[in-house]
Amino acid sequence: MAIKKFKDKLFSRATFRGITAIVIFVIIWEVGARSEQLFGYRFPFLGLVPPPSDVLASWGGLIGDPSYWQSWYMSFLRVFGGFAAAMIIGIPLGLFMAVNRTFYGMSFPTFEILRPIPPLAWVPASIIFWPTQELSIAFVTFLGAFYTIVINVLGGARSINKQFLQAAQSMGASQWDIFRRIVLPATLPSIVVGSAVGMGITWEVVVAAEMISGGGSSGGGAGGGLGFFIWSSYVGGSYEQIVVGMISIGIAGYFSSELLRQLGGLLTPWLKTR
Amino acid sequence: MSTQVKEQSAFSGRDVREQSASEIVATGICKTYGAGPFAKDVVRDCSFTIESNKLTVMIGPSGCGKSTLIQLIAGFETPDQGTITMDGRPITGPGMDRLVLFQESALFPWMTTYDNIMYGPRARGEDTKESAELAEFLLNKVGLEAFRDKYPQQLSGGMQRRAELARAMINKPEVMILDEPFRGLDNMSKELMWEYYAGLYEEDRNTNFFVTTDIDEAIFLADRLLIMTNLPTSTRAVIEIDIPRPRRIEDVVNSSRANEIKKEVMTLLHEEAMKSFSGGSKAAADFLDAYSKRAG
Amino acid sequence: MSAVLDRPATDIVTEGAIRIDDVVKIYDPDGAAVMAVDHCSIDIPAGEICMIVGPSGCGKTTLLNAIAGFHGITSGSIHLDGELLCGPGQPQAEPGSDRIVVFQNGALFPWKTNLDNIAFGPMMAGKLSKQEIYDKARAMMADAGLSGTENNFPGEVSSGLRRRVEIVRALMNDPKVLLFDEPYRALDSLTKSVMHEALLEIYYRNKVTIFFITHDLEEAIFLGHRLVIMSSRPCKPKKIVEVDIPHPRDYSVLTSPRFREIMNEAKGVVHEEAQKAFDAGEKEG
Amino acid sequence: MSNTLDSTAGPQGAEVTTMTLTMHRVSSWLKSPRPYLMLIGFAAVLGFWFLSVEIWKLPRFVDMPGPTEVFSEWFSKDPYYGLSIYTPEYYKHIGISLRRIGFAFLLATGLGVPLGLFLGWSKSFREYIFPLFEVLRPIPVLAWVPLAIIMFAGSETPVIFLTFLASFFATTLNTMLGVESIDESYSRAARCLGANRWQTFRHVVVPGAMPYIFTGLQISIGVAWFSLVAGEMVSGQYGLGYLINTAYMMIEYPKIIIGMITLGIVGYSTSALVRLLGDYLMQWRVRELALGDN
Repeated sequence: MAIKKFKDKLFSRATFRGITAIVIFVIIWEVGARSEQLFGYRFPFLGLVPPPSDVLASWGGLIGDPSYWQSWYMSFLRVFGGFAAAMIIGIPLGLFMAVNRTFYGMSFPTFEILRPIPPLAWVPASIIFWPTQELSIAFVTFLGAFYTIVINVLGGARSINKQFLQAAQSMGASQWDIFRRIVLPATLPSIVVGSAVGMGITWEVVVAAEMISGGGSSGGGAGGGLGFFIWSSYVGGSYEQIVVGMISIGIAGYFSSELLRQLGGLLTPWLKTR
Repeated sequence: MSTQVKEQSAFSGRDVREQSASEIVATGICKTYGAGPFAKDVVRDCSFTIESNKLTVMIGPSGCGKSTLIQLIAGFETPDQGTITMDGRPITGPGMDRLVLFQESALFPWMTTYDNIMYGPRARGEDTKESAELAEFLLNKVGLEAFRDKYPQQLSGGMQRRAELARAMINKPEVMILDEPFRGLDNMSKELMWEYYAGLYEEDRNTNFFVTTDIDEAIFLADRLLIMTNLPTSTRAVIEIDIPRPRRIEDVVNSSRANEIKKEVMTLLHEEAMKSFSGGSKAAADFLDAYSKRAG
Repeated sequence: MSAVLDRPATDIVTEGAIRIDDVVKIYDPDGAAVMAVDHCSIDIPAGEICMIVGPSGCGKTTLLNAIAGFHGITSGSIHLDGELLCGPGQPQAEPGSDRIVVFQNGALFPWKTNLDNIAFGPMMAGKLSKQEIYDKARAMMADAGLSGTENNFPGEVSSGLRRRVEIVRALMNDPKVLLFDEPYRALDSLTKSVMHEALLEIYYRNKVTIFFITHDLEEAIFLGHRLVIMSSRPCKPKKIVEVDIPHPRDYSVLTSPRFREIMNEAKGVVHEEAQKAFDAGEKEG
Repeated sequence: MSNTLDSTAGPQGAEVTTMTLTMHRVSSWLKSPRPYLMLIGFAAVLGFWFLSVEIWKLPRFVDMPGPTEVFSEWFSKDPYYGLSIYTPEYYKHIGISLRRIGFAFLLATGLGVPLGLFLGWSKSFREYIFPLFEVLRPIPVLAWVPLAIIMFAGSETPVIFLTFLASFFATTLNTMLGVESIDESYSRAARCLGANRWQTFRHVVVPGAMPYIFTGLQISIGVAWFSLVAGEMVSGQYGLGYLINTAYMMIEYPKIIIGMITLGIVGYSTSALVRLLGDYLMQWRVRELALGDN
């Protein structure tokens, strides 16, 4: 049954149309990028971009290159490090803000004032503060996911159906039991949503931080990563590798989100029954 | 009336005589929400008694303070004035002795049917063999044994309500409070639920307090019927419903006694609508509209 | 009492007769064919209030959607005043302002005021001037006791009032048929009873054919000329009950002996189907 | 649909004027503990900053600029590092950042909203375009930086392009979701009432998607600032991101903090502006929500 469904989906009209559009996109890109060779006239914008065939060739060459995979590894390490820190600090903080009115009143306005400052604006301050560059990247990465996670946890916990709490209370549940068995599972879906969004932001921040700290003024030394890979390709003039880097980050980001979605699905089995 | 019953109640496994006197008395309660220009009297000088071992049904126009009264009796909120006592002791907060079944199903969506039923005992640290057995027994009782590992979302409306009844009964409450529990069910499932619930009640005749806006539901279920006024709410009339138990839908529907009561209740509610029209309630405006057309 | 004599509606109204002939609807979502409507034939004379009674999710709405033109039928045909709506050669009817649906959860546009909602149909048709349309809309609102709520948004008024606005919005277009899809389901029973009278009131003034889906037997008998009781899934007429209580009706009808008799007659059949659905534990539609 | 107390409060609510309503809100806010807790919160953060940097001189904090240093610079008529609310340079940075944001945001809205509407409305259009959209979306906007510099001449266009790109994805996606979220019965009702396809689009699809569009625009303005700062830090002249980055390189640390705080204020104001515009265009929602509020 499941296989049949998958097959149906694979050969459906929608899949065909999607693939058609992507193929057309790639062809336009290829033709546009080679426009100078083909027509003797350089198309605006596209004419300056490396063609997909060259990108693919360049990628083929990189597959066997350990330093390319080292970049993957470094970025993943930073993303998951920063993300894990954001979860570990953000979830309890969000829950505590939701449960304790006094703490909420004190911390939420401050939180709301700091939130509009884009995480990347923290980069220089972070570099000054943290002893190593690695730590400063980690801090900015953490910040990226942190706000989203806290806001989602807080929103989820505050919108719990009051009747759930009252029902539990009238059955003699203790405060701790209500927290553990009602508040926590009721907030879980928003935690999952918050982390998925947070994961996307984390990738954005890591790439940027790697580019700024690696390629910017601070003199490199942050030790690679896919963002640095792109930047050094740009500085080194190998434009195909820029696109390879972009696609690699896209793939990496997609898989991290997918991983999170699957994990979230396992944690919230009751949502699937809807 | 049930004090003579000697044998144990089949489903709660509890001696019926134990709970002989759980009476709730509300005296002169007032409750206002909001402040300043938004202050709104919801309950004003309201007194009534929920007699022990009887099924008391409260009926009133929708949007009147019935849900507020439930919050007060359950102890989730406190009245601004007046007292509510249970067996003479004032009610100060939520307690195990009074259990509330809510308007929309409040089954925890993240727990299976069985876990939902077991919630009460587990929350109190009574995750014992006896509780588990009782849970199984109740699952059977409400006909959900095949659905014990399903989540609430996978159950039909009627099944959800039955699961919720079981979740309440396992805690052996002295008083069961039901806030329009069958609202939102389609009429056919609703009638089946009436018979079902009446059957459960007739088995051990606990003190039950049932709030509704449905006249037929009220008359079919009630031993005593409290008719409430529109906002601000107080008790308008009390009618003893003397239709013999056990009741069946067909019997009650066809009885002339039920029809008489229905006419009486409709008249009272109509008057309420007329009175509160100047209060500006939209629901009341609807009433007035229709009733005045009927009269003219 | 003769059923024909007691229908003041039918001898005045000449438009809006619906003929549902041997209609079958099969859904095919995941390769598993589900029959929603099974060889269903109903003949509704012009100006009749025809109540379609059956448990939730039995496929009544499928029938309604086919008449309205929201989706097609697999076989059979539906005619309106002898004209083919859908059938051989035309699997799906074209939605039009001669058949207007009043939806289960209400479909007043929340972003338009009550008055703009009511004026919507004629404005789209563009046959009258804006002034004429709004004058007519105001007059109709006044008739239905809706004066004073013209500039409110639907979200600001009570749910009972919203339902009335929706019916007036439909009547603005002089439809031949009104299709009701359990419109009072979400209302509590006291408000509901008020709405029934309001609906009859409007009906006595604008006699149109009414195709009304419900699972509430009391509602069905109180409103209808005729009850078509459906079997649960696939949907098929199981029993037709004539309601020979004379119109105009008011609430005293509910406690009349004849009402009880009809109730008992219908109840057995309905109960059986409801029990089936109850035991099967089907999710409600 | 519940007929609880809140929803019946309609008629009385209408009689209360906006003025008394605001007055009441303000006075009840002042009576609640909230403003005082808020002040305690602010004081705690500022106090910690002040104490750790300027009094206790904690190990890692010494390098950081302290609050007195920052604020005296910010409000000084003769700033030591040449940047305060009295210098035209400060407003030039703000102005240029705002101009970039405004341009990119308008462009993204102008293209993203119609595209999103069509994606949600036409199934075949969605089937063609959406997969391509989904393939491009996981690539972080900032990974486009070098490519943008290659593709667009000058230093201004790449920054605007990046900002646009981030906004564009957020706006389009939310608009599409908005159209998909519209209850089918609304468009069915419109067709029943004789509206043709175009009229349905105009009277149902557009207003129905409005709440989601504005949620999208809120997100969009947020990510626009996010990528603008990154873009300005990497390339470009002037702008708040550029200010922060150059201040770091020139070791003019107080300017970093001034830049950050300014970014926060300006960023918050722009998103408040979008929210106000949304409220203005969606009166029906504001009035519905107001009923449940009092």
